[in-house]
Amino acid sequence: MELTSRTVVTIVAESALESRLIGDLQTAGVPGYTVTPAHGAGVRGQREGDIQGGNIRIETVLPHDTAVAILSMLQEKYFSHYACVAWLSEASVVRGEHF
Amino acid sequence: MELTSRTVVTIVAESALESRLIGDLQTAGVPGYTVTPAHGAGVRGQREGDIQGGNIRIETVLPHDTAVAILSMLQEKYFSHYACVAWLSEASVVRGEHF
Amino acid sequence: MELTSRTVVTIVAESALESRLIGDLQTAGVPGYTVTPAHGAGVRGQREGDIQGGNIRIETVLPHDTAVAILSMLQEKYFSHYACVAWLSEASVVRGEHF
Amino acid sequence: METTSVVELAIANLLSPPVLAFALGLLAVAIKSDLRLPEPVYQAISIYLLLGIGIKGGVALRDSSLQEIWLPIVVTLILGVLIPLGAYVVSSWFTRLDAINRGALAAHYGSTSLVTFTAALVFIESSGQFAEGYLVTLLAILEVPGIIVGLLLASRARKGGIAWGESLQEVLSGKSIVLLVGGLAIGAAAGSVGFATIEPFFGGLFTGVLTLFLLELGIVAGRRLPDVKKTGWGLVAFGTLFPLVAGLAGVAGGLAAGLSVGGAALLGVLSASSSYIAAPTAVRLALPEASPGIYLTASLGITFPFNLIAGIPLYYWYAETLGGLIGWN
Amino acid sequence: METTSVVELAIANLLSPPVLAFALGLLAVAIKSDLRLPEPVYQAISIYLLLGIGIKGGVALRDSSLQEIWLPIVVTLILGVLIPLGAYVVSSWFTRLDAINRGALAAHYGSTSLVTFTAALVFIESSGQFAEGYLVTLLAILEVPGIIVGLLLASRARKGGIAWGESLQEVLSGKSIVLLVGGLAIGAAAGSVGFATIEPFFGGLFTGVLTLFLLELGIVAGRRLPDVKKTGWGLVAFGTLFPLVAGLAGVAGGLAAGLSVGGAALLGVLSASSSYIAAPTAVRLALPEASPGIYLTASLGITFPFNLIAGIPLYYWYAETLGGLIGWN
Amino acid sequence: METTSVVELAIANLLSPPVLAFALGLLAVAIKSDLRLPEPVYQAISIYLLLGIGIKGGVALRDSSLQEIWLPIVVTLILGVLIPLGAYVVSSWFTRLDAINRGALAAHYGSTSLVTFTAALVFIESSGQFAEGYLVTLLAILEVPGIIVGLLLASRARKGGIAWGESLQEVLSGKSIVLLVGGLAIGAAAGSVGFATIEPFFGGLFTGVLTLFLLELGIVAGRRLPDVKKTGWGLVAFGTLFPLVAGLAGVAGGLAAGLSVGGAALLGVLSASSSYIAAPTAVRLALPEASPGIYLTASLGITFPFNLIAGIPLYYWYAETLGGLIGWN
Ligand SMILES: Nc1ncnc2c1ncn2[C@@H]1O[C@H](COP(=O)(O)O)[C@@H](O)[C@H]1O
Ligand SMILES: Nc1ncnc2c1ncn2[C@@H]1O[C@H](COP(=O)(O)O)[C@@H](O)[C@H]1O
Ligand SMILES: Nc1ncnc2c1ncn2[C@@H]1O[C@H](COP(=O)(O)O)[C@@H](O)[C@H]1O
Ligand code: NA
Ligand code: NA
Ligand code: NA
Repeated sequence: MELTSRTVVTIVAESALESRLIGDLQTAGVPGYTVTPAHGAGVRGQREGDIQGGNIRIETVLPHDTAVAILSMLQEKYFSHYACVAWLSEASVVRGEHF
Repeated sequence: MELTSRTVVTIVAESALESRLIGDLQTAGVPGYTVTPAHGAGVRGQREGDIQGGNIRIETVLPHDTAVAILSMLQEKYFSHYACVAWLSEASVVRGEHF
Repeated sequence: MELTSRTVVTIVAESALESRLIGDLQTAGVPGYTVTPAHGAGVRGQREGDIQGGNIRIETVLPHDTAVAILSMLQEKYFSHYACVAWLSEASVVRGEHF
Repeated sequence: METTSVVELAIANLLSPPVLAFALGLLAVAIKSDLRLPEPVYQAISIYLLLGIGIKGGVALRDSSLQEIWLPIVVTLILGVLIPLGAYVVSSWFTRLDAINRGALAAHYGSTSLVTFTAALVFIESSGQFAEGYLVTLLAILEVPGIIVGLLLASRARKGGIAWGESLQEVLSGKSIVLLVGGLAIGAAAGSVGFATIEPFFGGLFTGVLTLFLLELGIVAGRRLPDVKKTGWGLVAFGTLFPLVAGLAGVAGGLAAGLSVGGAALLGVLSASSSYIAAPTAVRLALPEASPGIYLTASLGITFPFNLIAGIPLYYWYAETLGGLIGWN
Repeated sequence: METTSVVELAIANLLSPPVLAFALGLLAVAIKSDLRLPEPVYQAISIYLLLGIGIKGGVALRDSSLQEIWLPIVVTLILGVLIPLGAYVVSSWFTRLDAINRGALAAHYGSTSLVTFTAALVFIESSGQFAEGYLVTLLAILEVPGIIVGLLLASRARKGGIAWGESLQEVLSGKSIVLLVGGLAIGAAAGSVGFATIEPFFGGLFTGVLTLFLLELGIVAGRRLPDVKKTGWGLVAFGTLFPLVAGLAGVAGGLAAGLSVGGAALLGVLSASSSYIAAPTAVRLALPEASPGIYLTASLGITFPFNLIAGIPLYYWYAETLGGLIGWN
Repeated sequence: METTSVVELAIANLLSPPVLAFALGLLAVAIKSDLRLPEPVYQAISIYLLLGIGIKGGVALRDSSLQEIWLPIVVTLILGVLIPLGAYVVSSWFTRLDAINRGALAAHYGSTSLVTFTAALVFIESSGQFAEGYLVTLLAILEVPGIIVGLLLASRARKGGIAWGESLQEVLSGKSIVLLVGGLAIGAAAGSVGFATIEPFFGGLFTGVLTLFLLELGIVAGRRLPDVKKTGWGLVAFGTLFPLVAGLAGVAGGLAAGLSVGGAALLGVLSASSSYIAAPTAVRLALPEASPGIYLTASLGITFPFNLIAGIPLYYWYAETLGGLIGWN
């Protein structure tokens, strides 16, 4: 079985951002994404999440370049004011054309 | 502390498949698995998930060979007709015998 | 964009442990953590989780040393008696000072 | 109620809170609201409705004699076979779908929709009409055969056939059947004395809870509407015309079996409605090649709103008119 | 009720189950209990309350003439502009917050709190008082302008301004407005005959469900209390004194517009209460630099408990006293 | 009710909707149905039941004098110490479990089960019997001591002992105690006038909601049944015989303390039932070596169904018979 290497971007953000983030990810050209409900704490502490249903965790598997572009977009639009963190990791997939 | 290297298989699929997928994973000999509720979108767009509770995200940590065998199984039985994606990544564990 | 390398610790445990685990993670000095609800099965089979809301999946991104220290802490306090597994993986982040 | 015009019936139906809430749900999608009933609450309400309707049916069933009920059951079983056959054939007149997708449609239209039935029940009750309590039994009976016939039709076109054991097990042990049949048994065992203790919950709240549920179903249906354009007008024609015929068959069969006007109207609703809980799950697993974008859109995006808004009063009017012709009531 | 002393009113309010449940929620946090109402159930209850109160208002609205209602509407719109302006100015007397954070506060205090209104409604009803049904219309009307004015005030200080299209869309299609306005329409269309079918659910259960909801809100508010210390006494002063003034403005405006004592008291509650559903979401997205630790703490940690425990009977007493002065009954 | 035979009582109990729903839950597991009540709804219902029963108890408590209630409280405290000691000893006769696992069992059987109590209350009420309202106070009192005694017994065998501070904090601030005690306080403060406003929710719906809850508990218990085979017949014997004795002790103690027949029956139920909410959490955290496969299987898989199906009418019959012997009515 032929495996292709891809990058996983994992984003955790306050759930009020869900539709905006998804919109921006789609603009950036992600092939797909998966959202799970979450809660947590970071260095910045308390936020609106307290009432409005906590955080969301978004995961998207895609080519490395798009992943880096997404990180830049997040840094520009989200990191400074919103409760939002993100990290990259490596993955392998079959059906590389799908991702 | 001695770390052993293992592979993580992450599967995202429509939730109607949960019991079948778990059954097939157990047949493939996974040492354990973790399921979280999820939703998302992929290249194939809308599916039954819309009514029946979205997607599930399954994660299982196991030896590399089993991981590859699972990908083949998924490719054969799930990828073509169902909303289902999967990827592999690397991990280290203590207590290698547990996984 | 400058990427810094970090380690992700993923812990899956029965949900009754949530507040204790979080407390111990904070003592170990994690910069943040994300919790998602989960369920699953492992080699040890059935547990209290059956009634009390399943498992939780905790993810925390941090420097490698802290990650290893956390694994030791888990091994000492949780692995032997509780339904609890954990694994490490590698990640890259921007804003290294945040993690 | 006097013999009423179909227009009056339609207006009374349209102005009932459940139907208005459904419309609000459609509207919420149109204005891109993020309003949703949380999934676990949606699931809990569907359990409440299924169990509640089962229990009430069971209490009524206890007072029915086998003599009274066997003919309606036979008629229902016949409808359960004929309707999916009809859907399979008729869908080929309106669309270019392949046999597998038409089998999937047949499974949905052959089975039935709890919520449409429930809304019809509320409609009948709130207009002071009578309907036999054992109609719920017929609801439970009509759930399954249509799915089986639909899958049978599709399986002929499918290489590899269908994993029947697995599929049947999934339908028969699915929550719809377990709760309806289980509720019937609970109601029959507890009787009206036992029911009195739970009446405030399963009885009094029923219409209100249904209103909340239809709000969410309006949202779910509204999200399907964009797909209606994609699937084409043939499917719209099928999804509205076929129920008109199936509903007529149900009403006629019901009257022939000796049901009251209200009862026959409900059997018409059962026949005309298409499943959106049991059938989609079964079809998704047994016929993965069938496109949910077709069967769910037809069932949930076209036929369900159509029946809720226009069908229910119409099938009642069928029953009243036909019943009048044959000298009923 | 005879003209009652403010103390008696306060005691009656404090001993009502919803307020007691709120206190239990506060206490649960104090003793570090892990008690929480699950999030999906919390969401579902807020949908229930919004829709239910909308529908009941709609039923009442149907019987109101435009003649009777236009003046209260105008007064409400004026309050909707003046109160956030007032909050913006007054908050600068008590705190050193910058314009963006004061704009955020203005958006919250200019808008209104469903639950405070609901608790006041229960208070008025259970003490046998009358209040015009169309107060719910005023609730819906007062939701939005305050948020807009607050964002406007903040946007002047914000480089880059505000994405107005997006923000307005989010407020107007948010669940508060959709359910309140939609509920009003459903109630007006269904009328009291239609409402009768859902009364056991949306009417009878209302106070009980509110009790459960306030238990959770007590927990949510209790978790905010530690922040009150961090934000300083200036915010506490603002969060308790400003409502006293805004409430007086609302009561006076209401009486001037011809509302009954009960109705004027409710308009006082609407004016004095600050939003914790619609405004926080809008502010979070449109003004990310504003600190939720300030606006949520003020709105949810200070003003909400204050109104619930002390404000509601006080605004009623305002209305009774002022109403007496001007010769109202 | 006339002095009734134990068989008639048993049948009345078996045919009540809650018990039938429990049986349906067991059946659903047997046929491998995927039916489940969603977790958040399950949690919300348990909050509803705890708070509701607390409030109703508080309303009743308000009318009780200390004189009337002190002796039952003392008896309850004695039972709270003796029953876990008994469970610790008796379990060694039937099983080969070590001291830690027997301590865990003692904590469960020493504490009590809200749902069993609730079902018994419904049983008593629906058969027209009287029971003192302050029995809920006894329920709250009996929750905790049994857990402490059980942990004490186990801790002697455990190297390192137990983190008492943490464990006690977790039990006392757990939702069972907070809601029961908080509910008692709310009920006592609000009184019957305040309760009237929430009666439709916490009163009228109670049995219906309990029915839905028992459906889910039937499923949960059913999933434990396969473990019963693994744990062996000794545990089955313990899980059915011990409650028979503990129930008798409770009934006798209740009658001795001057409770009515209905009240003594309820104290019997409290004594015979074993905890499945508070105790499992406490034991899991304080005694991780104890196997949940043993204590949960015994408590939830054996004793809970046993009490629900056979125990409740039996303990009532105990009370009636014993009460007759000592000349009670
Ligand atoms: N180091 C971390 N590892 C995992 N999740 C994190 C980490 N830091 C923050 N988070 C998540 O991101 C959210 C926002 O973090 P912050 O912006 O630091 O408040 C938190 O609520 C956590 O869920
Ligand atoms: N590139 C991706 N990254 C993360 N999740 C994905 C990706 N593509 C698809 N998914 C998930 O897999 C599900 C099925 O995808 P698909 O089969 O493409 O419709 C989607 O609903 C997503 O939750
Ligand atoms: N190999 C594995 N991969 C992923 N999750 C696992 C694995 N093993 C165990 N788990 C998770 O950890 C929990 C506890 O496992 P155990 O302690 O083996 O009972 C399970 O319920 C699973 O959710
Ligand atoms: Na049908
Ligand atoms: Na206001
Ligand atoms: Na006990």
